[in-house]
Amino acid sequence: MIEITIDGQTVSVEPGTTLLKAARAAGIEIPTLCAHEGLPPEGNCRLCSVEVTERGKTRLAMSCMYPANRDGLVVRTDTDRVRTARRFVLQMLADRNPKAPALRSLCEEYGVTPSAPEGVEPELCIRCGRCVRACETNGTNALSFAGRGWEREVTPPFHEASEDCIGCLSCAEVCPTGRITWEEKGRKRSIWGRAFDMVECERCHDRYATLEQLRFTGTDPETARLCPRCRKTLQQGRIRLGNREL
Amino acid sequence: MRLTDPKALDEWRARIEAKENARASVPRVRVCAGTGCLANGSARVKSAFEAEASARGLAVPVDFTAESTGCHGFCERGPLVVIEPGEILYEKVKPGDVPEIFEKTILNGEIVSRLQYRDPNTKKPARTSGEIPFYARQHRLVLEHCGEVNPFEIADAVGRGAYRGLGKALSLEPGTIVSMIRESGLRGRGGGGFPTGAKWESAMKASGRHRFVIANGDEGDPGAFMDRSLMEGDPHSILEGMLIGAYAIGARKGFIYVRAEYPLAVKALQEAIRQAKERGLLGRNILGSGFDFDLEVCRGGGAFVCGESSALMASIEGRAGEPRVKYIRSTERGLWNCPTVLNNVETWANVPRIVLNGPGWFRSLGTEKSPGTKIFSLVGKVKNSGLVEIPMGTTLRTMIEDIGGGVLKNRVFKAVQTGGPSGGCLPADALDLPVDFDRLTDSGSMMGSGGMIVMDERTCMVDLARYFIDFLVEESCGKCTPCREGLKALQRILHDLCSGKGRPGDGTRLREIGEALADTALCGLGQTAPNPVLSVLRYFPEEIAEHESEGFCRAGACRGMYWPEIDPEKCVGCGACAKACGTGAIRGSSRNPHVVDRALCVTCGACLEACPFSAIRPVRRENPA
Amino acid sequence: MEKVLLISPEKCIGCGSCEMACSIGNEGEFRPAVSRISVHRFEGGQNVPMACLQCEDAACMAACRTGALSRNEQGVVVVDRAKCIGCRMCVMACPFGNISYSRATKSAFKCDQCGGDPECVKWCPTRALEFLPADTVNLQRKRAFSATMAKALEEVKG
Amino acid sequence: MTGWTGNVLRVNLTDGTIRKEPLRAKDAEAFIGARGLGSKYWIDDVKDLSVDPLSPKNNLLFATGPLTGTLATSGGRYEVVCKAPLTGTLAASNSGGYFGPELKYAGYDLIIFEGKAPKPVYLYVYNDTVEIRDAGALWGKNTHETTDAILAETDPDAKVSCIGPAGEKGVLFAAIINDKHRAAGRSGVGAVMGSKNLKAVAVRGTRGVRVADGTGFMKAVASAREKLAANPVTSAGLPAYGTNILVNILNQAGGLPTRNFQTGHFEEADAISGETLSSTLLVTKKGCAGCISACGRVSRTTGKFAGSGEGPEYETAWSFGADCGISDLSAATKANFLCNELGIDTITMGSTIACAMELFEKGLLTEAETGMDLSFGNADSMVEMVKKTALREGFGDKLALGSWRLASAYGRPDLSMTAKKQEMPAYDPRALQGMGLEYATSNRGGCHVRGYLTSPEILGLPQKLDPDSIAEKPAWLKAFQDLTASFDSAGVCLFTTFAIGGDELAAQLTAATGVPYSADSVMKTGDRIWNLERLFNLAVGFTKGDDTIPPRLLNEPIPTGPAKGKVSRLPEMLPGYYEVRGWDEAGVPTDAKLEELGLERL
Repeated sequence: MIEITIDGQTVSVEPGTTLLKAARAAGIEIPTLCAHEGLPPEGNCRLCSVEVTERGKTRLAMSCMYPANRDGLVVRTDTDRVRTARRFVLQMLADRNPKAPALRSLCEEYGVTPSAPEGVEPELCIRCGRCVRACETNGTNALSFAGRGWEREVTPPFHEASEDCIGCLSCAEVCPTGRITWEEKGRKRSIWGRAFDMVECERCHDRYATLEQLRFTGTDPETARLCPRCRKTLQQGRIRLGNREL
Repeated sequence: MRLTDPKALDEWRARIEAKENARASVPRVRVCAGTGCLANGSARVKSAFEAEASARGLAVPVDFTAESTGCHGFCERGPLVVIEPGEILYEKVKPGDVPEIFEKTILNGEIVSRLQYRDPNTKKPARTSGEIPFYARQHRLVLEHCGEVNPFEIADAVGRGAYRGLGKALSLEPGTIVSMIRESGLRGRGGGGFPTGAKWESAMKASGRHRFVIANGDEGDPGAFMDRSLMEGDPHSILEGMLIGAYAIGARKGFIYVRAEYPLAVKALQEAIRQAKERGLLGRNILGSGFDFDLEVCRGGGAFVCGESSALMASIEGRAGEPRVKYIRSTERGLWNCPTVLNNVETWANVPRIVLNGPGWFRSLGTEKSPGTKIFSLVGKVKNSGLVEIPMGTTLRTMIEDIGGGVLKNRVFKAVQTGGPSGGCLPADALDLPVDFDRLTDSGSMMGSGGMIVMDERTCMVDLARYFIDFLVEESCGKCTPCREGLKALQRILHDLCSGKGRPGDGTRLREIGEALADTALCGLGQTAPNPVLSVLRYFPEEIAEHESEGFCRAGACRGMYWPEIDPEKCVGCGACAKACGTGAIRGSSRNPHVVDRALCVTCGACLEACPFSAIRPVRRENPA
Repeated sequence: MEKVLLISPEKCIGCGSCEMACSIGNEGEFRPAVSRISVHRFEGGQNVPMACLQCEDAACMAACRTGALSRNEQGVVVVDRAKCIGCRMCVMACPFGNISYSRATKSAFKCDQCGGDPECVKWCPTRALEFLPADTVNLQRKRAFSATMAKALEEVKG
Repeated sequence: MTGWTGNVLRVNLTDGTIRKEPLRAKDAEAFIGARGLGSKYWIDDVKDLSVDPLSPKNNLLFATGPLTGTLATSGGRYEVVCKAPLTGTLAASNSGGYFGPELKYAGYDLIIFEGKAPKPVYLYVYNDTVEIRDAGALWGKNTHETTDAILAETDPDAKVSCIGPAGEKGVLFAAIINDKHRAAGRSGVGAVMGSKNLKAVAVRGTRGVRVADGTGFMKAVASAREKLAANPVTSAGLPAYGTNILVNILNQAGGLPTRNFQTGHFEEADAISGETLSSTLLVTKKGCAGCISACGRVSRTTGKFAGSGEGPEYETAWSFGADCGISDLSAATKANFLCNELGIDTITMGSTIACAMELFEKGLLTEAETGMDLSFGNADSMVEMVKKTALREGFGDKLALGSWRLASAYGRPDLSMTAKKQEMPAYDPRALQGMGLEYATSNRGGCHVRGYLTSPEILGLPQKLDPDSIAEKPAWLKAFQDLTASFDSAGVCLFTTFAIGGDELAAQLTAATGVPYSADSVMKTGDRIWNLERLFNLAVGFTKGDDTIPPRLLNEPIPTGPAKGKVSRLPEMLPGYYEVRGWDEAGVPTDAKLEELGLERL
């Protein structure tokens, strides 16, 4: 364990712990957008900046990625420089995504008003890439960024319905702004321009997963006949039988 | 023939030198095949020499080596041809000139004076390149063999000393080599200026199953071609540097990452690698030393940002060429998370020379904190443009006025932009600034990879900033918010400023966004991206202010933001302006001062450009567009 | 000493106190639908409570790619909500249906034995649920229960 | 709102409209829920109190209480409220199982059915999704078949409340059966459902019930549960033997009505007792949602009465047993199974058969008419008659109107053992004076769960009262009636009152709803509910004269057994009862009383 200082508070952490984790553990809140604890950090939204002083040098660093690996590291999470940086990042994101709910409260907190620049269409995507990373993490790799710079956007390859997508909805679940929408109608679940056939539970007829999801997870066909809820009931039925023998 | 030990290499070199000496008096033609010269038709010139020779049925041993010899660097004047013996330099050679050159120079040793370079100021002809001020004030260390050596023939390179540094290095302890580099004070030529020795030392000490060396040849700055010239002209110097580096830090594998748009460089490097392998200078048990090293050429991802080290490594790893946040140095966890030394190709090319001549020798060049030389690509409104290698510490004035021959059309120098698109603009006040890493950075610009663009009074600094930001908006990968959104925000403001839609406070906004962007962007590209804007704000605040609140462009570059006004005192009535005007807005009789009809003027700026007497100047409009 | 959650279906009267206690303890409301333990009432009066068995070879854990599922020092497989990305692979993987996903909290959820003091056990009126030291006898009971289930599963798969 | 979901589902079966409306918070506080609030809603919505119970104008409510679906002591109850076809009073029939909680989990406190569907339908509720579905194929099916078919059609984990053929055919004491074995049994609520062409209500809910103060609530529950666990009835008697533990107890008290209340002692009582049940037919015990006592009996019969299902409760074992002079527990249990499957009330069914048997033995009915030997003790006929009644076949069609109408048809209404035309259950008012007063004053007619004085008179809970004394009974009864009204309305089981009272209920209600209830306000709320029901009865024409029990009980002393020679002394108790109630001599609430309770005359 090493000792670092965050906002004057001495915090003892495992070497390599990110400053974000260390701060949260110490009860110090740092705003984040692209960070998700289940996904590898990418440090691309730039909101979680903090000031780090190491060997006499102070710099702005992204707390979601900066590892605490030296005793005596001094971190400040609420300096003018940090607030200016966060305001800037929020302003830039809010100008393009003025209606994103995830930004609204942060903007209020930091006193940022979306400036609605001329010719900028309001969007809901802040390009945090959580969806892309979720898809990568799942091993499905059906989503990626296309285009450079301002044109950067999340899309399945070639803007076409992806063969690799399994319709698991992780991307939508991790999206902080609600940009990724999907719908279920009848036997179909649609997302990213692809429609999936839903597998129906033999017992309750709940359309609980896509065929691709079950295939991807290698769910045993026997198990997959039933939705998880009914699987449980079936299993309970088996115990009941077993119990009779007892 | 595989060289099995350093001695064999020396012996081979001795044989080549002997052969070269033997034919030192034999006529020989070298035609530059650098991209600049090729663009000017050097291939046809080469063919013409070949045809002429064959037509003349020269049984006289005229050894044509007009094969590609890499770039001379004086691209402005291509195609360049050097005739040996005598190192006679001809510029702007056309196929039609070839018979005369054969007749006079090759066969009779006479000079064809009309093909000689003449000093634009003194009109004095130069016989050899050494006599041209463009070359005379340079110190060609890294570019030493560029333009002389045949990059496709390893023997040619070895004959000129290639791999001597390697031979020596292999006799030294790796630690000794790292110390030599550290003591030499060599700093990264890619622009960062990070001490190379420290990098090597860190990688050497870092733990990892594998270690890698990488040469960054992903030169992306518009107008820059230092790295390309080096890769195309003297690939073995890069190979040799990497070999030494790999030996020093314990790497067995290296990559040369070459910009996708440089097919010739790729070809030259691949051929160099093939030949080096053949000779036992790459591969297993190099020169019998037990050291194994292999090199691979990677073609770039085609994006400017791929030149950023983490993006470059991602690209080599087969992932999207986007930067990664790196709070752990790549010398500890770089390529595939292994200790990696990534240096620019120019940096690598310095290495063999340092090893060979010692750190003290290297320190004798340049300044204390920035020893050695640096290659610049000098372009813009300068008379002599091309590749320039100078000792660090040379002033901007020397570069621009002496080497560059001053501002084109003898206009007034306004600024020089250094460091590529994310560098900064320095004003006339800064001309006596000695060029080195730290001084450039202190002044709000940077060394970058060595781009240097000279601008005259006709350049609008706001428009210039817009130009670079446009480029950067295109090239930003878009991964991080500040660069993706911030550059676009800068661009919006700059476009407004340059089209008369500036609003009070735009300058402040530019500064705020620029500073925040520099502070928060993910990679070097983004962090330096606002430099063009910030340096203009720093050195040319009045131009920003005029654009912002007066709708006035003093350079007459932004349309609708000035009126061209003809100074009757200066106007001689030559009619050049009227001729240039596309809308017939300039009227006047011969030898009498002309006038501009504002009703017809579309402020295209053609008249300003056309007037040889600087008699037309932009003035404020009452009601800017 | 570690403790084990033991289920004796024959003692269960089907009152669902466990479901209600579990849901208010974990979700702050009485809501059997999100209870980590659930009772199925069969015809003929047989009631079977079931909660995660904390399998030694947990399929859910193996399916999780973000580290959101891990085994704690007590041997209990726990969900780190912050790490869940909603892929539901764990839900697909569990052959017993003992892990679920909540769209509301955007996280998988399952029995974590309330961190060592299971609410269901506290409120079970008939001791059909017990939380007992993992001594030999209790471990044997637990294994026997799991084995019954595993056997039944194998039989069905044939 | 907490405790309450705050939502009411209003379904108009005539035009198929479905509306979700907010619960009226003020009424909810004043009438709590289920029985009280359901009655309040019925009265306010229907307005015309004289409505024909089997007409489309009679509303039918499925009403839960704020504690339904919580961990509160036995909080698994709901109430079906409508105007009762059997009695003309307001019916509020209470049932357990798991349906009530499920309705709360779907997000509703009440479902109000209005009008009549043009063809058989059932309602499927899945949280916000509410559908009126065709029940054409279900019509005619028994409750078990109906339930299974609906589960297959909707969701296997849904909970179903439905009617059997009896409800469809308008048997005046048809029940509504939920979870296959739990009955909202009395007063003929099933007939009302049938009259609306409403076969079933299926509910699946995946939401939650929130409480105002979670910690406080759990504390209140824990402390109430401790009392239940310490009480011999709720912790031992009911779990071990179910309610049927009472057969031998009542028999020993001479209060086990036998052969249509001809006597209070059944010689073969032990054969139908809970003890016998436990050692013979019982498969296992079962609890409703949130219950720790598990008085539910899962049983299996073999032989000619082979079957399986749940029950019998004490009252059922009595009605098909002692009251019919039958000592075959299998027959009584089988009759119970049939009642659940066909959807009829076991008390009225058994008692009506008993009445028919007396008519038969007295020669007023002939075998030609009945189609079978209806002598007391004929188990085969009794079981057969259950089927025929439910399906209204043959003589069963006459039984389908209940004993009062049957006996009246043969000129002997005095042989119908009813109060306000509803059959009295298994406690002889001559042996238990308090129960006599209870039957006479019960707002819904003959009923044992509207103030269960058996508890003090026989079980000695909360204290022992002499069953033969009358002096203290009016006051005790009022307290029991009021307390019961609040327990019913809260959605918890009446049986918990063996161990807990107003304090425990108030503590749970307060923590759940955030409305500060106290023991006093709980009693006052019960009083309010009781008076509301009374006002309804008065408004539809019931008078003091209806507050009575059959003349046999007032005039004929018990001929045998421990209570031999006793008669009910109801007339002596009634004035005192009116007085403690704050009613005038005619049994009409005084203005002062109504003002105190915040009620207005109807």
